[in-house]
Amino acid sequence: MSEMECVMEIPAEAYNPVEPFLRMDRMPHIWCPGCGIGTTVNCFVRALLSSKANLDNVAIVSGIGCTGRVAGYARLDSFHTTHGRAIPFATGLKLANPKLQVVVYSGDGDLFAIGGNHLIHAARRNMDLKVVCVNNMIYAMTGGQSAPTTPGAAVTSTAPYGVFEPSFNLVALAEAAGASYVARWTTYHVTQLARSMGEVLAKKGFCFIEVLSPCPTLYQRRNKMGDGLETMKYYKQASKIRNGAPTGECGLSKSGEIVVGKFVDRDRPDYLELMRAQMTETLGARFAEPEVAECSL
Amino acid sequence: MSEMECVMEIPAEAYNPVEPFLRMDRMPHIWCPGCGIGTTVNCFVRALLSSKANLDNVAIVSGIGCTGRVAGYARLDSFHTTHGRAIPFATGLKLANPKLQVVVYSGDGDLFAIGGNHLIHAARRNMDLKVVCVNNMIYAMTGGQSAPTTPGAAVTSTAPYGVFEPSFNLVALAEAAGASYVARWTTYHVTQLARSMGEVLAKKGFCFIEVLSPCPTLYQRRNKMGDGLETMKYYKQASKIRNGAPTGECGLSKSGEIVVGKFVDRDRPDYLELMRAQMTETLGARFAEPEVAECSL
Amino acid sequence: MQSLTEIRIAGFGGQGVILSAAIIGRAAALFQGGYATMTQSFGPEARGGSSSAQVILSNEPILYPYVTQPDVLVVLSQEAYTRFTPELKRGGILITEQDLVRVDRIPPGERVFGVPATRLAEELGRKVVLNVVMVGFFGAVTKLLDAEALRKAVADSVPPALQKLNLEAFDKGYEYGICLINRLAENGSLEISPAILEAES
Amino acid sequence: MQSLTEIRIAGFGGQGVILSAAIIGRAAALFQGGYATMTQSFGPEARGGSSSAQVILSNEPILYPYVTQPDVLVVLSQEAYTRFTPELKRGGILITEQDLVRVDRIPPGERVFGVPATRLAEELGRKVVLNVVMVGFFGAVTKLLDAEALRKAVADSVPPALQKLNLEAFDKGYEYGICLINRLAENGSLEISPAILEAES
Amino acid sequence: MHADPKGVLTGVHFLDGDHACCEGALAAGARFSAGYPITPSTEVVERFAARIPTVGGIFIQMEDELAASIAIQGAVWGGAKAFTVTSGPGFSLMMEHIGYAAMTETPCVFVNVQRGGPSTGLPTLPAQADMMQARWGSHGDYGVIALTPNSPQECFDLTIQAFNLSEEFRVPVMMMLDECVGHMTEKVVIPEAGRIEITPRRFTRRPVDQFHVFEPDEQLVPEMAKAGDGYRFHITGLTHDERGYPSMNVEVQDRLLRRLQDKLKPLANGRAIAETEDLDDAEIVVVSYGITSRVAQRAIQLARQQGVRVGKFRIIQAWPFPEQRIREIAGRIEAFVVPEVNLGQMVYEVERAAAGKARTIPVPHAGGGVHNPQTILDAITTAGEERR
Amino acid sequence: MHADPKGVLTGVHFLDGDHACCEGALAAGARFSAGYPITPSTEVVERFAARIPTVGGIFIQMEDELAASIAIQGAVWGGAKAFTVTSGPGFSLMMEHIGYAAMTETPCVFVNVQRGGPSTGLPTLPAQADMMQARWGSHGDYGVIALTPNSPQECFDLTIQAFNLSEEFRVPVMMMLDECVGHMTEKVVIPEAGRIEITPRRFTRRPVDQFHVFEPDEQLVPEMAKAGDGYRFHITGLTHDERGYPSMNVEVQDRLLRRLQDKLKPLANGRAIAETEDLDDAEIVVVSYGITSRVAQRAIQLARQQGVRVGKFRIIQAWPFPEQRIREIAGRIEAFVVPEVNLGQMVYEVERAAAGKARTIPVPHAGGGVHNPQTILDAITTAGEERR
Amino acid sequence: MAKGFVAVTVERCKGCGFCVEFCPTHVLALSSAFNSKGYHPPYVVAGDKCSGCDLCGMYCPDFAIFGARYAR
Amino acid sequence: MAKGFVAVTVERCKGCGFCVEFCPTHVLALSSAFNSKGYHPPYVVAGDKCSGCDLCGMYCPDFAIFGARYAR
Ligand SMILES: Cc1ncc(C[n+]2csc(CCOP(=O)(O)OP(=O)(O)O)c2C)c(N)n1
Ligand SMILES: Cc1ncc(C[n+]2csc(CCOP(=O)(O)OP(=O)(O)O)c2C)c(N)n1
Ligand code: SF4
Ligand code: SF4
Ligand code: SF4
Ligand code: SF4
Ligand code: SF4
Ligand code: SF4
Ligand SMILES: [Mg+2]
Ligand SMILES: [Mg+2]
Repeated sequence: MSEMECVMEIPAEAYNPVEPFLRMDRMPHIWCPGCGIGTTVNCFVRALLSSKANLDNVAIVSGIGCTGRVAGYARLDSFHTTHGRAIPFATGLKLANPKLQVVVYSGDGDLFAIGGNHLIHAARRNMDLKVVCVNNMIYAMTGGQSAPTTPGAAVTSTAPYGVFEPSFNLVALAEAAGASYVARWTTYHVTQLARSMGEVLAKKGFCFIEVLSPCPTLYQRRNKMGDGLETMKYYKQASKIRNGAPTGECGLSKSGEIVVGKFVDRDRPDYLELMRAQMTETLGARFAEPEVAECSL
Repeated sequence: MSEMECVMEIPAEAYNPVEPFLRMDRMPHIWCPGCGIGTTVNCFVRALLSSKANLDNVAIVSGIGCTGRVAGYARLDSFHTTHGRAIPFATGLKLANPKLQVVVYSGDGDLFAIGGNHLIHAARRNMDLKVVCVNNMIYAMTGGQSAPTTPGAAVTSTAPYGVFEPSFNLVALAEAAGASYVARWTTYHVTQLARSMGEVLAKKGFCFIEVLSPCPTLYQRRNKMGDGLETMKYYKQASKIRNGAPTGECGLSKSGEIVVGKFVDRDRPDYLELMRAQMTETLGARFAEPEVAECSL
Repeated sequence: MQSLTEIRIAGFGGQGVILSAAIIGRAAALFQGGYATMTQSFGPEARGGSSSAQVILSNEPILYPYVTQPDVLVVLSQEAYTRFTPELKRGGILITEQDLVRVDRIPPGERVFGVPATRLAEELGRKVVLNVVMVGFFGAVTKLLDAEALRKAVADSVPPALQKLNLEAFDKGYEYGICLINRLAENGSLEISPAILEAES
Repeated sequence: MQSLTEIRIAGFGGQGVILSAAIIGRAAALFQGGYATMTQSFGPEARGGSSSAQVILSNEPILYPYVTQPDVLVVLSQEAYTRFTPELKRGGILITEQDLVRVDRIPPGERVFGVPATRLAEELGRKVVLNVVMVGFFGAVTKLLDAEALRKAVADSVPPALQKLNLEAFDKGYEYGICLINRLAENGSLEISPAILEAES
Repeated sequence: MHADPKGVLTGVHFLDGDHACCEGALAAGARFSAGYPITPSTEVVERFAARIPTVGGIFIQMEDELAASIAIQGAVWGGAKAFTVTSGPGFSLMMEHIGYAAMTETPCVFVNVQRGGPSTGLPTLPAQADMMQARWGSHGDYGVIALTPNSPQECFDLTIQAFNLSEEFRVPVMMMLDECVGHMTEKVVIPEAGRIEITPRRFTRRPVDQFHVFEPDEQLVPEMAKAGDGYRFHITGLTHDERGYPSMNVEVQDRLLRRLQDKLKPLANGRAIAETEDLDDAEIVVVSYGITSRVAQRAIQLARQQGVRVGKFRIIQAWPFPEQRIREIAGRIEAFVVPEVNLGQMVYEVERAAAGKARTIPVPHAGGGVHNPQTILDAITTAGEERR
Repeated sequence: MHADPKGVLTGVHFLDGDHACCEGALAAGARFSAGYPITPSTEVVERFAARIPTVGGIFIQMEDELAASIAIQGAVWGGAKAFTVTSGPGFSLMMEHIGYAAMTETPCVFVNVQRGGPSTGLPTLPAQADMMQARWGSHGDYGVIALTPNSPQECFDLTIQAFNLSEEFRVPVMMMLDECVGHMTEKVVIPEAGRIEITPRRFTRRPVDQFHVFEPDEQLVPEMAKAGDGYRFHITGLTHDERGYPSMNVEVQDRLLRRLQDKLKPLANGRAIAETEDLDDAEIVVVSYGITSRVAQRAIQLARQQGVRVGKFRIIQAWPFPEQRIREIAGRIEAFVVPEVNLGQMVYEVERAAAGKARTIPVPHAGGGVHNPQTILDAITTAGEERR
Repeated sequence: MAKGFVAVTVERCKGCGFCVEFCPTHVLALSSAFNSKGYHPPYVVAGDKCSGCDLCGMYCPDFAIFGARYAR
Repeated sequence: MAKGFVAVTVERCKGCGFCVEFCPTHVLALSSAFNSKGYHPPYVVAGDKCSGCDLCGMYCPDFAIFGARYAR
């Protein structure tokens, strides 16, 4: 088959708008057929495009996992860190070089199991980080073990008789910890997701976006929930958009309703603003603006 | 001065009711004059007394810190673990030997800084642990550094120009994570605290009690808030008892109102109940009751 | 003197490649008194995508655990075919899922056997047993192990509920293999001509 | 040949024991061209309670950093007195906060000097400078270091705003020490009789 | 004592090393495991999660390795035999709690299926580069036991031994698999429960008032108690006296740390577990362990065929290191050849023990695979030629 | 390059080792520190927190040591010179990220003020028992640099050197203080900025399309870039090629790991930092470091007075271990005497390097204090008498 | 005539069907043929209906398809 | 006559004053004398008012005081 077979004529100069944002020399990526991670990347790229941000100043930080591989495919300054530690790494990166727009892109297990403490503390500090959590409700990279997001009764490789632990409501936890912006979408909601991503790129402070995404290989199939496409159809049919819904009422289950939307959007001074305010109040003129990034020159 | 000087006659058989519960051979304890930790221990002992529990089946687990030393003074099976890990240790202890009543007794830094992740996950699982958090708003044992509970503008040894990070609202976080019982008292509220402690000893599931306690040596004095006694008077004057108050509205500040009371008391099946239910549903008769503690005999 | 037979089975995730290798290894190690070592190749941690398993059969304990030059190569996908045929031992046996693999060139001195394992499995109503069909076919055309040992291994490798189905699958593949062998024997050679390949795919 | 002088200062938290030791060390190391090593004793991690600091003074670099047998022992609490006097070197000097320490037995061959440091500090309106009063007194009765070096060290050790107060405190302690020495010299000896102790406490 | 049949899957199986390790734990009496998934070790706990609900016990997946490595210790003090399982990055996170187990003399087993490192490295490929970490990875002085199986059968057998040793010496025991052994499937024979020897926990029988939780016996190992039995004991990671009470006394520290070290002496000397061949006439001895010992075996066969007088010393117990035996062998041979799937770790110990009496020739491999037998053979033959 | 005066507190001070270490970091150009309090190291960051707001930089107290040890690496890739500070238990928690720094060649400094261990141990008392952990504590093969000051002045001087070495070799550098040195107050002279040599980060000047983030130069060390400069580079803890792309290729693994090891060779050999005395006529050489080197010095003086021909080898750079020099010395002396405040750690390296040419006599101390000079003296004199 | 066009990079496709399912104007269908990796890529069945909205591109997890409007 | 009594273990007291402050019937006062650790322990100024409620005991962080009712 030819590389670009098509019955309609395609302008010579036409190209896929995501390509300039990706390390095309690393394609094909490792993600499975019907995996939703790539779809979220499309939305992220569209958000970057519309934000008109200077991409040289956008850094992306991931932990470990299938989602954690996003950093490696994004043609940005990109950091594939250790499992669960994307947020503290991003914290250092942001504080050392505040001009950077720092995006944390990782999985539900990475951010809420091993990384849960860092997430709530970064939210408490209102650190200026934009966190995208691809929630496939499973530890995918390691072969389908339970995550703190896996809904009750689902079967996983470490819960062969069905998960019985209650799962986290990620949006409620993020809000309680202090996040300034909290939203949830699914990979079906590509336009809304892209818009949300655009909003957080324009907002200061700790922002959190949860994206439900299919993992046909290790979650849906093992639970007889079909492939990626069937999952997308389920998302379409089960989702209710309720912007501003109380996050406490937005818990998820295996096959029930999925409340999506923007739940929280509040203005709080971010970490660096708080620091400047306190330091100038107590130190006055003696306070010196951090010039961290220059120090090593 | 004589050991028991007193103008009134004291029955020969009279003794301090806390003594049987303490390792008197370790007295005097290390706590400073006016430290509130000892006061919380009195309340805990009164709660044990009234609970009529068989003390051989009560275990106490602490992390590291001034509060962490409580385990070492309690004449119970007691475990002084590592910093931040009292809860996962207690989880193993409880699951291996469910007849035990496992109490976790530790400080705000231990439970919410380094130990924050374990706390929210144990709450999510509704693990049957009774957590007493002595919140002196500081890292005391190490010499008065900021804790995630230190209120804004307070001076600490790591925030010499005043804390600017927002602090956690412990009761709100515990509730959002899934705790079955959430209360807050101060060391002034000895009777209420003892009652709360009694209630959690009678309740199944993850219970959380925050106790505000003076650390004159490293918090109050450095912040010109006087000694232990002055702090107790402040607690008395600034506290409002509001049982059932929405935890989200119970944040604390350096010298403002202190909302105290029982905020959450809900019934959810605990971890072991959930496990039995799920396993019997999927395995039926094949499910074998855990006999963990016997296995090593 | 130690005799070693190296086998590689490769395809994509979901085809049950690992199980088929396990059945062969189990047959040799548990039901035919020999030695077998099975290893798998993993992609980046544990993705879907391609999948490959190796078995070494021997009459003595096996020391070096990896397959370097397979005597038998079983491929269930075009990708696997392209990737692994170059390492097939001269004079080795290549077995293909003929509906999924187009054999473009016959490697010199190699014998090639094709089977429509997926189709045969579908005839049994359960596409998933294509791997066991493949094991049956493997048994018939390689004659490396007794059919009985393999059947025992199949039964031993699947949950009781699925034993009947899988044994049928095994037999179907085995019989298909026997017929093919005979047909080839008749037309005088075990080398298959491209023509036949075309015909079959 | 190396000459070593070991000094221990002990009391309870909040008395500024560490600072007083630091001033003495700083005076020797920075303002008198000698060598000084100061160490502290910590309780379980860092509690309030008791507090003790050690300084070694020498004319050469100091190798072994710890005080084993103090030549001078300064005690600001009864607890410290009870705990540390036994290790005082024979013929050493014992300095006490005489309102807080009751010297029950005069160790043979030791010289004891008492000063109401807290009271003197309170006279200056700031109880907290009792430690600097003590340093002044120490300077006067031990003559180990020049008053000037000590005064420089005091100024160097406190925030500018508090320099005046602390220098006054130093002088007050120093003068009290000089007077005491002279009085003792008059009554013919540097040994203080219990009587005097009583009188002063 | 014999194994409890409940946990013993008697029969002949075709298992990979990870699964065999899990069966070993069950046979040894482990009824509690807390884990956190990580390639290539997860299969151990996945199998445990599937098996334990019908055997009668607990598997809990914790929120991270810090939690898993301390939860098992809580379980042990609750009376369980317990273990956790991990690989490189997770093993690094468990270091603080390995020290806690050593300090509190908590018998437990840490399974580390070694993968390519450092850091995230090569998650699905083999290495043997955590050997020194197993000995030195936690702060302060302490002793551990580490075992290195080279087949699924040994994964089963040595896991039982790991639990037994942990009970006998009250130390954390490391099962140091490598990815190759962990993911290799072979025949595994599981005997009847009655033919499996188990070391029961030595629970004290003393009356409450006569029991001191860290009072050593003549083997320098204290008797144990579990929570709920009325002893009201105290456990701490602080330096502690025989009663378990914290102490800041230098003599107490000295007494405690030396005992923790000395109680393992028997293993460093006479009892060191190893497997040897053809040492009598050997001029060259190949020292290896884990999967490498099998590859090396192949090379040794070939070398012998070429007439090289080469012997084999297979380390099975890596820690305590079999110092005495290596030193003694060094006296009568020319050289040690030490292949490992790392850039040189156990070879340092061999070199130290050899004390110059025999040359030590490292044959490093950076990981992601195993040696080519030829590489080891070459090292053997050149060593032979270079003979002084 | 010279130090930036902003951070240099020129003058003569009376400081403890912890504070001097902080001043060294500021002089070296560190403008970012992430920490988590732990006795006896907290004073370092407490001082940094007080100083940095007026110098121009960031101190952040993280939620734990895992966060602190990775936050500094984010800061480094943002362009900062950064460090973190801890003690035993926290050091154990940092192990995974020390491996990450080694794998990603992130220049940074880890200060570990050693206290009595293992586990919580003796939090306020000295030890030197994390020396092997500093080398081997993280999983997989990697190399580090470790320095051991013996006075507050050296805490200042060597901290600057630690930052310089981390930039030159792009490895994590460990400042291994002990509680005694960290809490000991002495005179510290801080020169003018113009007289302090600083190694600037080697930022690439290549055009974007010609830069490969892990392409080594002739010293085997790659040039660096920082986020925001338009290079769009990728960093991963996975095994990676010169472009920083993950690879599962065994050759890539071999090339990368050997380079990470080989780039430090110059320090293992010629450039090893140490301090020696009286080696020419020495029959016995005392090898020591940190506070113990001062106590040992006292013992050496006394021994010399008694006419024992004893020399001194003070390890300043513990890792890479000065193997070459010890081996070379071993050839001409009778015995090494190795006192350490641990039960035997660096002495293993001395013994290995000595390769039997000289005896090695450990003088262990379990921690909580330092040796009595007499103990070391006795070891020296008996070693003298036992002379073969 | 179509307002937009859609282009498929066949070899990158993994046949998930997202593009086909969610194309608002049903321009696409999965072909029965395999690409070299054995997947069924989409092909255009109703090109004239293509609005160039690029929803297919936003859904495609393998960056194998995109749509655009004709520059007019 | 008093319903209850209060007992002080003087050497354990650290003089925080909690017991004095929070005794509902003002039975106690801090003595001006020091104990051997240099703290001012409480002493009974109005023993007849003691109800034996043991609030002092519940407040005392140093387990140095307790109250109880006379068994009648
Ligand atoms: C310290 C550590 N522990 C465990 C692992 C193994 N591990 C890698 S990814 C992962 C979880 C991935 O789950 P998630 O974050 O949800 O990402 P997904 O693969 O589902 O996108 C785990 C446990 C690791 N790499 N490091
Ligand atoms: C891994 C580790 N990190 C740090 C420390 C040092 N440390 C001991 S206690 C403590 C904090 C104590 O604060 P908190 O929990 O509030 O107890 P408190 O002393 O205030 O009662 C810290 C940081 C440690 N012991 N272990
Ligand atoms: S395993 Fe799941 S998450 Fe990972 S790539 Fe495949 S489908 Fe996506
Ligand atoms: S330091 Fe504070 S918390 Fe610790 S004992 Fe003293 S007063 Fe209590
Ligand atoms: S561009 Fe829009 S209309 Fe055209 S094919 Fe894609 S989704 Fe359909
Ligand atoms: S969405 Fe992409 S991968 Fe899926 S079928 Fe369409 S082109 Fe192929
Ligand atoms: S028992 Fe009650 S009344 Fe009596 S002294 Fe104590 S607090 Fe006062
Ligand atoms: S409460 Fe206790 S410590 Fe405080 S003054 Fe009263 S008796 Fe003394
Ligand atoms: Mg996930
Ligand atoms: Mg606290």
